[in-house]
Amino acid sequence: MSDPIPTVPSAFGPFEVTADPLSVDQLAAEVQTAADGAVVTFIGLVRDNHQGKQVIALEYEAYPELAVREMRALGEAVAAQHGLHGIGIRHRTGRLAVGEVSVVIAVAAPHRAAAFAACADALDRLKATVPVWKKEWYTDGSAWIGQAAG
Amino acid sequence: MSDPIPTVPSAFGPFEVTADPLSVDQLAAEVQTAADGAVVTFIGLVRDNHQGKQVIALEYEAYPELAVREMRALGEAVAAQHGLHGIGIRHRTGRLAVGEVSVVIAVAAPHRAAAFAACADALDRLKATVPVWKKEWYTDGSAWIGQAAG
Amino acid sequence: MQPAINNAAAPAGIRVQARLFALYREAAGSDLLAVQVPADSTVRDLWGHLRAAQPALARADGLMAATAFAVNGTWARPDQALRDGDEVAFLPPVSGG
Amino acid sequence: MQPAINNAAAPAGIRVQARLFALYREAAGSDLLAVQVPADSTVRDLWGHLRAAQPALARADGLMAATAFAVNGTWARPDQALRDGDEVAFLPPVSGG
Repeated sequence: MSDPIPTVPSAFGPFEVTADPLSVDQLAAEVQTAADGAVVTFIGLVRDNHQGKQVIALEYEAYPELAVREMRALGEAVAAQHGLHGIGIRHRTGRLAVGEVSVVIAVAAPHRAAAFAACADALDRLKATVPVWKKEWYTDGSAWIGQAAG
Repeated sequence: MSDPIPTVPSAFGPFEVTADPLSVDQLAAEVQTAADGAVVTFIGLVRDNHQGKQVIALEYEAYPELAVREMRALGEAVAAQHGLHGIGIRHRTGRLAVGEVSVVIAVAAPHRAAAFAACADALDRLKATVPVWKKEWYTDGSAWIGQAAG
Repeated sequence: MQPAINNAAAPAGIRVQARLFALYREAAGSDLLAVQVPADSTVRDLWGHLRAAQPALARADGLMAATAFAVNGTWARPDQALRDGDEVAFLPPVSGG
Repeated sequence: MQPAINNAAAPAGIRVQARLFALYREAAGSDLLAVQVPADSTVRDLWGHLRAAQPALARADGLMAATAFAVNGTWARPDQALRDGDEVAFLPPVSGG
């Protein structure tokens, strides 16, 4: 696909898939409003191990059009459920080294309890429904991660 | 006090009081380790209203030596309780406009559930015990916020 | 042998595009396949067709607990009927975050 | 009238420093007061002394549900005995975050 990565305008905040490095400060600033006293963010990192194997990199691939649509749908559902003004999600794609940021979710709310609950809720939904896949790279090979058949 | 704002070295991360603007990206990077897959952050913001009154600015004052010691003590207690490697807190002081960041808490963990729980826990403790005070500035005056007597 | 793939000359069919991701993309060696199928085909029919034509794709599918489908960027059920020009995506279980 | 404050000449006492924050600092008009008190004074005694010397501070204290104390940067109970050179902090209920 040579099309640019799509973005979907939303009144709540950005929902994007991008190959560029992610900034938490930037996303937080994009979702906050003057009535918000709290932003809670989740930052996904590439960690150096999984199920006992050493991991040297993660490769993320997305179905960008549908991923953006799903992120927006779940973000707006979470915002409505928790009565929020601002939520945004950016997911990175490509090969990322250990320690790099793969995804950022930022949720703004007048008070902290709603921000924490909504951010955790959005992350659970993202992991369940958004069409993004990761491949783990080891010292001796690689494997796509996903729910294995029973 | 003309002494520089004190900092206390900790194996878990920075615990600081500062008059400088806060960066979430920087604090997250300081607390994460290669074994962590998640960082959850809380970002405190100056919001434009409180108890029905319009707020135009917040002024934060700290007892810096004790605030740093308390932040470190609560951070290390939370880290131990949740089995974490990294946690850090920076609290800003001085007069902040609506939308500015007053405090950032960053918690790193191998998995997301511990990171969310620990971050919320750290924030609750911070609000209960760390000697920092805020004064609300309105269009027609100001007031220090605290638990009123009686 | 993949007789129905990239065969624009076959009569009485519809032309669709199959998009493949992650494990499926690598198994097929491509992220986009132009396919001609009978006019009454469903999403499930197309998936069966692709797996029959590409044994590596069938093996990859067998590793997954469930494959999800999308047509023209919207989630679709396996019994959805295909129309000429549809873009049909085959999605292994997601693992983002 | 604040006879015991900044009175280095008084005999048979100890010299301590009182640190005041937020509402208390503004009420006293200073964040640091040098005070001489009797040698057997406690934190509570010093706080009573300061409030008696500065009515605005007593009024501010009356607005607060509880005042906390620290001596030399460590939390202290009101009955802690003071020693010469101590720095004693008087803290309104916290409101950070």
